[in-house]
Amino acid sequence: MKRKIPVLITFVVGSVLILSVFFPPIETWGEDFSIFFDIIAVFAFFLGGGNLLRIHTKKAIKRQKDWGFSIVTVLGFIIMLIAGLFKVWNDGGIAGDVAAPGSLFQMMYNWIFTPLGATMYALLAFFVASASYRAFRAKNVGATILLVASFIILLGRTPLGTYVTGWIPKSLSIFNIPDLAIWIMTAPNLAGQRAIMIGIALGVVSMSLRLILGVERTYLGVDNE
Amino acid sequence: MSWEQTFGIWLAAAFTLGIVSFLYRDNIFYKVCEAIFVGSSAGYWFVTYFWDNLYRKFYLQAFDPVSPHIAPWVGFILGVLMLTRLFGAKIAWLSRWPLAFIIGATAGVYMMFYFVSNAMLQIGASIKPVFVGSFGDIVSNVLIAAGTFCGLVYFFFSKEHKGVFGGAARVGIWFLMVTFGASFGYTVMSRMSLMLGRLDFLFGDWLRLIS
Amino acid sequence: MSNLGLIISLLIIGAGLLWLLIRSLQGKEVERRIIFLFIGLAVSVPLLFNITFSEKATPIVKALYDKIDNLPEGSNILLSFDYGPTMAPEVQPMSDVLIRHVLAKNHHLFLMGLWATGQSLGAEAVDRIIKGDFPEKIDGIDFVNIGYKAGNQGVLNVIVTDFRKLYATDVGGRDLDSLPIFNGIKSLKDMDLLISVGGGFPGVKEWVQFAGDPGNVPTGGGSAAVSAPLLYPYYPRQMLGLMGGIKGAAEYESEFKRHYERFKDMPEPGVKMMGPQTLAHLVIMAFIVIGNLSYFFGKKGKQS
Amino acid sequence: MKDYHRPQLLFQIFILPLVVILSLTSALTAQEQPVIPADSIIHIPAPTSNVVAVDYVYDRGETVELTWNLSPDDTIGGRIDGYELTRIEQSTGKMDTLEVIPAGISYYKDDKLTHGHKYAYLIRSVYFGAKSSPVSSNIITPSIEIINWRLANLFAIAFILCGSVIYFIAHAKKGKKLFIRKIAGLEAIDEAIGRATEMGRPILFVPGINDMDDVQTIAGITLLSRVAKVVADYDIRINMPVSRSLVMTTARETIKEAYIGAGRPDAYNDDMVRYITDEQFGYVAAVDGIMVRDKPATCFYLGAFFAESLILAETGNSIGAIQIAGTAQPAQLPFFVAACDYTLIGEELFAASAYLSNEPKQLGSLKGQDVGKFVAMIAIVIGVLIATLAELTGSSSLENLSEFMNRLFTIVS
Repeated sequence: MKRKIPVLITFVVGSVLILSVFFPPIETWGEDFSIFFDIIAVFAFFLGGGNLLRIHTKKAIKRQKDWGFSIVTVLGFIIMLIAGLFKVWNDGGIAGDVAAPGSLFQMMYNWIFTPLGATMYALLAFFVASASYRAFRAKNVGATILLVASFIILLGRTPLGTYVTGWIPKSLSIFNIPDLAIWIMTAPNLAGQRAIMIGIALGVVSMSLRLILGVERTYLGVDNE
Repeated sequence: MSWEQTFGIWLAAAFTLGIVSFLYRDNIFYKVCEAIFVGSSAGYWFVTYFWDNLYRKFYLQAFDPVSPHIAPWVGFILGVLMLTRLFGAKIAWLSRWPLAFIIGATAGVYMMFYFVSNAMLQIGASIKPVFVGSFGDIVSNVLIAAGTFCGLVYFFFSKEHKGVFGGAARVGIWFLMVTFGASFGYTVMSRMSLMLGRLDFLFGDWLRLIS
Repeated sequence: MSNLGLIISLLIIGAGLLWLLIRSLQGKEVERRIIFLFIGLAVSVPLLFNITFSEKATPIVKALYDKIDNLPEGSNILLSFDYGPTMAPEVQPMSDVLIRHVLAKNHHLFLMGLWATGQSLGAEAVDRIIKGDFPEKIDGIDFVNIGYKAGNQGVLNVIVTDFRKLYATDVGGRDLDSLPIFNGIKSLKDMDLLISVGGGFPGVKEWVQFAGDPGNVPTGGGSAAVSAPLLYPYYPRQMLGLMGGIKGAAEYESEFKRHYERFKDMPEPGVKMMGPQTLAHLVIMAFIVIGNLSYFFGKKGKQS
Repeated sequence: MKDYHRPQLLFQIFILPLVVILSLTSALTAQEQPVIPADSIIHIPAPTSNVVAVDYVYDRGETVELTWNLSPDDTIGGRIDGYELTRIEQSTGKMDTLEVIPAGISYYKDDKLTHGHKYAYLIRSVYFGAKSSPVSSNIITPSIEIINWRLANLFAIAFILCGSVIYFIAHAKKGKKLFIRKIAGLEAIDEAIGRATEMGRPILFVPGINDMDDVQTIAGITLLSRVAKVVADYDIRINMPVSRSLVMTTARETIKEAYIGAGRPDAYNDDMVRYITDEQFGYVAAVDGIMVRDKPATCFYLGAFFAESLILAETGNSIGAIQIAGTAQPAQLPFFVAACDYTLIGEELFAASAYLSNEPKQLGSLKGQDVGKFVAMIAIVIGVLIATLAELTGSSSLENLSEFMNRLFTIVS
């Protein structure tokens, strides 16, 4: 019983939503689901946020390694919660927009979030460099093709590409690096993208059916029924 | 410049340097930044969920004085069931119901979504005459059609990649590799722009070395 | 002073890469931090010392440049502002240089926008560029801004047969018929070139499909780098040229400056932003080459 | 080319008289319109005719399509701005002015109706504020249709595909073992976990940054259950930081079950899975920190990834971990392919758990999706052939056939 009902719920909800596409009176049920999901996600956050608090306070109380940072984490969490839930320094009071300019919540967003997030994102530039140094090696045919394709595109995006092959006559312009780069983007790249996208669609269909039919139910922990 | 702005810029600069210092190695500045980031962002998201989802999507709808909606209650009840795991093993199994609901709905919605946007449209886009235009166009068209075909051969699971079939699969993976290489090369510029943005902030807004 | 700094920094980067190559060939481990340092330098040095590289226009950009340059003086060229402030850093340099080029060639310039934000961006460009660099050009005779109309590609559907069905006046409220520049202009078909600068919907693609193709008017564009690959398939048959991303803008600026002595001191935001990009790309390509050289010729077995 | 070489002369003969006329007219009319063409003061545009409202079929009864004949004034350069549409709700008589449709267009789709109510429309031609007399449409009642026949092609194709998957799942029940080719990244899972055992270091499992409402996350979780089984058997430490609370709950359930299955429920601990933050880069900052401090021997990245893919993979590489990645985000695949030891590309991610389960039913579904792939490939080959032949021969029957093929894969919404 405890395990059959969830499988039944998955089956009914999944098949109804697949069919809803074809029946105008219920065609918006898929959108309704996203609202349900959003509401469920808030409740789930009680578990997630609770977990965050529990782990870090435990660490701080037991004076485990790096316990000081745990205190910082908990403080950050609580200050943000207070700022946002009670709308501290918000001109509109409790009825105001939570992200109103000048509110503590918005200030923390601008001062803390934006620089931290943007910098973390910017680290990518460094990792792109290190990946190209160590990972782009012509180990086999596939790796060589990947390497050559990316090298041509990179070359096409510097003035060097034009300087190196600019002399090529117009009739053979496909061998002009910038044109070659464009051609790679539009022809072989497109073919590869299409194959990947069609493959993903079929993979999702098959996976969804396994879930809906209850063939795949490991997420419910029913492996050893 | 007001003291708030100055303070904000110095704070932002400190955070920027703290994160970047991770590239050298893990250190106390990075750990502080990480702790602040994790704690405050978790709080930020809870606040956002609270006002957007619980207040606006549930409370305002369910307790609308004119025409209260019933639908949000479904989400609410499933959400409450989610919390049963806090109250011991006796009723914790109820928390699987919302999970089953979410998985079923995701499977159903995504199946049709991916099928339409990825499969149908891409197959439809592939169906077009190849022998049109200049010689170069014809070569490209044939290559696109053949590449898509071979790429799909690569993804076959129930047939061993041997003989002609294996050859097609190999060609398929080559096409995938061109795709990966091209996307990588093409993205480098936008990644560099991100770093440029941060350096611009450090050298310009903070240190005022450049205008 | 800045030249000295520049030379020293470039020497450091060059010598460093050489050192990296030798070390790699010896099969010694090269630390990631050194790689990080290089890429950091490659981006910050051009930023600090304002290094730029002279760009050479690629064929797809050159095609657009040549079209404007080769049209007889007084041709009618329409420029549509199909973007908003968030996209402006990337595509504004394109519309700036296009306006300069069109007016320097004494063409007639028609400005409009399929994005609501385009109208004010167009007006701002008029104030900043035309009033500044071309004080002799007269609004209504040499150029005109007819602004934004709602309807996305629907607007194009209409004005490809008749401007006046949608546009009665320019942004200043003057009747189109009262403007000399509109004398003899009935629809988009009377234009000699259509250019859309943007990066979303509606944008270059819609101009090609709903104006260029049905009206049989040459169409070109400028777009943000992310959407450029989606536009390449239209080149060169339906779209005569395209500036893709900041790189496209930089190429156009360089090409323009090379031929127009008068504008050798004009600001070139595209070229400026490309300096760090170019150096970073060169360094990354050097990494790929060094990595492979060490893979083939270096002492085996150390790295994989 | 239309040139004005002599702007001055032009000014005298053209603009001056115009300006005089304009200022006179504006003085006479003094309306809020800044400029009004001389002939428009009294011009009332001719009305439209033949206004027809038709129920839009296969919808929820919210949409009506409206067509009309253009006004006789609606010619090139004609004296008309557009058509003003007004909707009248018949039972209450409530009138809503919709919008002014630009001249030259004779179609409007109104999709803000309530089914079962009666509506009519009025159209007025407009020219500089002057409006013609209204022309009324027929009264229309939008209705709900039960089945959307417009999507019949989608239904047919989806039916074939789902049918083949379901058929092979059912077929497999009878115990017939199906051949499935080796998938390199999956063969490596055991090896990767074995390495962690030897080194006595933990395993890191990252299920992407999306929530459970992304099917990629679900695929990641199903793979987690296979990984967790091995982990439980060998008694290795697994560390799973997640960025969504629901994923945390689900992952705990999954790992716990694996430990129970291995007969060691006491070895399970809730702290194996912990919530970090929903914020993308905050999560990445924390996972990076965990990597350099915990030094896991093996890292799994299976789920939906965005810009963080390369940050994670490069940090993982720097600590010398074996890395197995899998995602269906086409834009991130290049980074995983370049930086990880093994990558499950798109479809392979979804097939992986079926492959690892080794259950006939699950393997059957893979066979079924291969049939779908086969259908797609055949459709592309035949479609391209027909379209090319039609283009080359110009035969109208081939063109019709090609048109049909195109329509088959086009979704009309």
